[in-house]
Amino acid sequence: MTKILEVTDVSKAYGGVKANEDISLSIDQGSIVGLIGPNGSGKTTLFNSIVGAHPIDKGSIKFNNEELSTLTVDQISRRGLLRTFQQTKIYGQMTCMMNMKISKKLTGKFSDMFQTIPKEVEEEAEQILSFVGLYQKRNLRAGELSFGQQKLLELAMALINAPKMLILDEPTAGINPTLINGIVDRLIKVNKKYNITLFVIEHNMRVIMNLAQKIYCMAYGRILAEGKPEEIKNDKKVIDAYLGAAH
Amino acid sequence: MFADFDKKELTGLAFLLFLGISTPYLFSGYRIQMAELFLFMVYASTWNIQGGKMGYNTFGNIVFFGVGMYVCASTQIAVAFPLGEWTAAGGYKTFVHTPQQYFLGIPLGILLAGIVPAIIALIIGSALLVLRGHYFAIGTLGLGIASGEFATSLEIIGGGQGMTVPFWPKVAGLPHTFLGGGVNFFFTLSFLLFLAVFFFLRWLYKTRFGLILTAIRDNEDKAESMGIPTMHYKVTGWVFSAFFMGIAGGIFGNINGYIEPTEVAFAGATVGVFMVLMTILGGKGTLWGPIIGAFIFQLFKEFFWTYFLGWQLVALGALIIGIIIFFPEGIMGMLRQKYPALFGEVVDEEARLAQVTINTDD
Amino acid sequence: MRKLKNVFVTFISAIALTFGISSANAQDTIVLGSAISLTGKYATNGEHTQRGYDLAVKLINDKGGVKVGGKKYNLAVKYYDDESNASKAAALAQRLIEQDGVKYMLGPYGSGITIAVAPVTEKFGVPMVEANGAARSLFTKGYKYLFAVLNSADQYLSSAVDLAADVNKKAGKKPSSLKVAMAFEQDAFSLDVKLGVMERIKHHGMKVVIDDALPKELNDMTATLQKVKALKPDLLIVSGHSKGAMTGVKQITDLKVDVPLIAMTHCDAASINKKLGAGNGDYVLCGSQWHKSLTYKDNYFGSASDYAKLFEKVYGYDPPYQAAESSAALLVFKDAFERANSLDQKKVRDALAKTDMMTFYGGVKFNAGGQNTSKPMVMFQVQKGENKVVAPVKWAQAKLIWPAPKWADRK
Amino acid sequence: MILLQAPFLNLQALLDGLMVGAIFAFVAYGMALVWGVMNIINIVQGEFVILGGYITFTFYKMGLSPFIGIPFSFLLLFCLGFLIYRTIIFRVVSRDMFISILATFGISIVVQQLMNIGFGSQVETANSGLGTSFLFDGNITLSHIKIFSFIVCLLGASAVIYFMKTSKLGRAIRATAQNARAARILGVDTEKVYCYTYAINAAICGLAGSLVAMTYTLHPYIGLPYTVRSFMIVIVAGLGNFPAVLASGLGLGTIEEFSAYTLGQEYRIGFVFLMLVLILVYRSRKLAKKREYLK
Repeated sequence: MTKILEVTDVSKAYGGVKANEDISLSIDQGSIVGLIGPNGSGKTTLFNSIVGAHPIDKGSIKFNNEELSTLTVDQISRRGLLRTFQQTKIYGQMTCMMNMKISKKLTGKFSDMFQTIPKEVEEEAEQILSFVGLYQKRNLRAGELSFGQQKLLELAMALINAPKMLILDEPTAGINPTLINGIVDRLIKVNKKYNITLFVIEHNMRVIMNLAQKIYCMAYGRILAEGKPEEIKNDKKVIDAYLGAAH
Repeated sequence: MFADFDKKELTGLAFLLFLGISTPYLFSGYRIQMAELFLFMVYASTWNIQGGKMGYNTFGNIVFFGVGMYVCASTQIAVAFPLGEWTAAGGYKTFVHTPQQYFLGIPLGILLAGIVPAIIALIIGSALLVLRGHYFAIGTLGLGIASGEFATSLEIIGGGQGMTVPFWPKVAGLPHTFLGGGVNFFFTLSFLLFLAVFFFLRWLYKTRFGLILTAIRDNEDKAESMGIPTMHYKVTGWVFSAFFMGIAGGIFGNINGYIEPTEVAFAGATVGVFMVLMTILGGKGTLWGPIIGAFIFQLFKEFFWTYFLGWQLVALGALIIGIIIFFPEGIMGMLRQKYPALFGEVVDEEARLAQVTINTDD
Repeated sequence: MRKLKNVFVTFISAIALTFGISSANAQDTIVLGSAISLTGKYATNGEHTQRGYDLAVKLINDKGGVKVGGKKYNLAVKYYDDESNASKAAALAQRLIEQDGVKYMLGPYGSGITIAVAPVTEKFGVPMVEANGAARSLFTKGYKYLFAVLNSADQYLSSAVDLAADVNKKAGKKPSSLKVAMAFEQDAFSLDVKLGVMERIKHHGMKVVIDDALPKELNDMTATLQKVKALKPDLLIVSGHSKGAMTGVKQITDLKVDVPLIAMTHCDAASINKKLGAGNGDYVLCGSQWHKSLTYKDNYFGSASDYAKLFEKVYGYDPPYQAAESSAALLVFKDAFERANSLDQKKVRDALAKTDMMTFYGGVKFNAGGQNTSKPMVMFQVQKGENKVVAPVKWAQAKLIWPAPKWADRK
Repeated sequence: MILLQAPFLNLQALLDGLMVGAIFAFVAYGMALVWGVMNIINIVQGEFVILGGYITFTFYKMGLSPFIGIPFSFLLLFCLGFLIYRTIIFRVVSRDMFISILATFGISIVVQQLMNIGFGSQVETANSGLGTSFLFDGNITLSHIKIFSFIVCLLGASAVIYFMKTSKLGRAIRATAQNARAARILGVDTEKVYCYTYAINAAICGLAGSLVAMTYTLHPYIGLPYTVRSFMIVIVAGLGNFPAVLASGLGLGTIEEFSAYTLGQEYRIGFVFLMLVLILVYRSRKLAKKREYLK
């Protein structure tokens, strides 16, 4: 199994607060990996470090054996490493269709900057929209979608960009339970059909357990435990961490 | 070319074409105002690239206008005479351009008037466009006024004295109004410039570039996280604006006949703000908004000048406040609220309300 | 939506009205056009100018109007407001000529704005007699249709330099040993004043110790004045329209700057002799186009002092020279019309070029550039709150008080 | 190099700089207040100053001592601010800041023109009649009116701080500045707070204006420089940090004065604007290293 993402000894502090301390983890090509941990354990900070939203204090992040920590957000995502946000970020003023069209990966050729978006992109967008189940909504202003629908749209936008790896920040948070199963299936399909490696922050244990093949658990900015779902499920430290967080 | 125009646009365009072509003959008395109108449509439309499409409210486009004006005039003069002597305070000598010199100067000047500001935009763009929101607005405001002050103390272009633009030449044997005389000539130029800008933007907004500008307005962070090098797009957009503003400046300089740093060239407090208001009145971020806005705004201005003599600026101020308070979305914005269908959006309530249905078997 | 409709209604009516302007060119009136500063930074001087025009128009019409081809015409002026803005002035001039069919123009207020208007009138071959654009560049561009009744800006303060040289020589000081401090606003007018001054300074071989440029938004010139205090020049020259004069004198008073001779422009427009209270403006030497104590005469307004009385009666204040020269402009036009004995622009233009007349405001005779050559500038000095002419000697009401007493010795 | 020829001028420049800087700082206070609390950039700031000046001037013109005018400038501007808020500003408070810029620009045009119509475009000044004192055998000149305005500004500034810290309204204002929604939940009538904030700002400008009228000269179009300097000062100092505002205000005054000596008067304004741009760019560049931007 080739490693697609390797994080070694990454630390990030905000002022005095150490959000991440000596985080090391590695993710296999084509796998689905979960990241759990109580609130404020530094999961999102880690994601931000990986996609270059802020510089890291020390350590290295390798994606396909290429150092990321010196690159900017857009460079990284052009390398095929994409993320979705906990609070959805979409182009609210535009229709879903346009959201999709824009998200189509840039070829980097200058001339393409000034070409009208070709028909096949439109068709591809329609396929993906129907795949996530937003087809009827394609001509709505994205800002008018419900939160859950926006999450789906964000997923769709990520898909049309054809990433190698996708980092999902709480894909099921704030989505009504009836949709959750649907989303899980979608994610599994994404992983299989589009062959995209997934790295998922998730609070919903049930979801993460039957989604991920491997799970990391964070607490207080450190990796607490890693392993297969069932190992994690019965890991003393993990349970303590959560209970500890509880009171 | 007109294939993909729909009825509304065609009628609009037809109207403008009619104005542009007929003015010199039917309302020759209004050529100046009409030329100004078309130029204002250019200012507003180009401002719209930043303020409307990209969401970067700039007060700095006036810089390109002013620079273009000075560059164009200076070139026109310099092809025939040393610039310094022409502008030298008092100017003891009298200079008259021969037709050859004049018509060499015009195209050259206008070309440079486009290129130089574009280069400037390229340089300052990468420095200023890191600013966001109102900081960008303030920064560009400062830039605009600073450049005016700078021009005031620049001797070679006449400093605070300003400089006059070469006259429409007298050609032996031809009546003074050959090519319809200077006024018609420059009126036609401004009209052509407007058409150029219109079709350029119409095309640009359809391309991926146009979409990405909108994306930057809606959510720049998202755009970056989707792999779009936003800075390149922002700067390029500004370069486009600068190019056309510069040319517009060059033409206006010739129409006005006299260039002065703070009131004519770098007139941030008048032209600089008007182009913004026109765009807002018409509707930010739309192709036709600035054009409609410019049209109505100019009419109001003319109206005030004529009937509130001495109080027109009070009226204008009131108008501005009114626009800002009651038309923040502009006319197009209101139409969009009323008839989303016109803008290719779904109106049928059912689809609006339809729940997302996910069937797990496909 | 209703709002929108209202907008459109207003805007339709706007069109209707805008197109509805008909040039007020009735059969027996000659309409002169003028874009003038009714608002903006020159508004006050613009008003003086307008009143000057109006007064003359009224008088001429009362005294039988203008006789052309045996027919009697009345004069009328169509005004627009240029907001003290050069580019607007140019646009309005075009509008007056093209839309309102104005055949003859009166000048706006201010050199900068006149410079903006002149190319337009020239382009359309419309004769313009202007009374408030003094910039020399106006007369060197070879304009054929521009005539100015006033002396060009470079003459405003040049005689002040001569005066300084002269009094110093009498006091046994070589002119070449004099130190001069200057502060000029960065605009068409003041820069020309500077030109003239520099010429005289070179001629006398004086030494310029301070040469400051004043900003357009001027309300503090402490820095300049402090330098003056430090370098103790024999002559201080300030030119920055009314605000230059006002700010200058105000802060000279506050900082108690002692200079033997201070020369300025626009003293009377800023009426520094009154506004600063108890003789604070005293001993300042001012260049002026005209003064009511001059002994010029014509058979319309009578003598200069008669004009002053009349103006006082109508508008309730002493006429500044801006008003006087404006009135003179109309006398010139009338004279030209009658000599041309035609309303053809070309003929009138030629008649104007041949003008050689005397008015209450002074002689008027144009050189090739359209500049009035037969009238000198006068210098007056503020003495005990009164503007007293001190030069040229021919009209002097009082002797120049020099050197100005030190602030320490004033009470 | 004049400053070297006459070393005393350095001290002189410093003093003059501080004097004028105090007024800038005071005006900037108002702007910082409005900006911080209501998230509005008040372009009409400078016009308020000038209007305040004209009110004082009117008293002087009626033959009274201009000092009588000071409280009136303060009060009348307070009322005006109140009025303008109730009629216009309250509509743009919640909107995008750019809207507020344009709206207040519109107001400033109206105010300018009305001043022009009301007081004429002539340059005016209210002569305080205070004397002048000389230090170091006349090498240093201090006109008393400048000293007076300097002191008034400092007092006014500290009064504002004190008011903010102690009074009920002051606390409400600070709360709103921190987090308007929270304040609203806690029962603060934010509408009222906004209204008074704006009125107070106007009053501050009025007071400053009356000092300008006595120390410098007035005409209807001299407002903008004051507005822009306030920008400058607030941006350098950052919002809500009143001591810093004072400091950068005095700093700006001094720098300007020196630039006027060395570069020359005419670069004064341009210089300020240039600094504005440079500072903005510099700061955002610094943040850009952290991959953040000015907020």
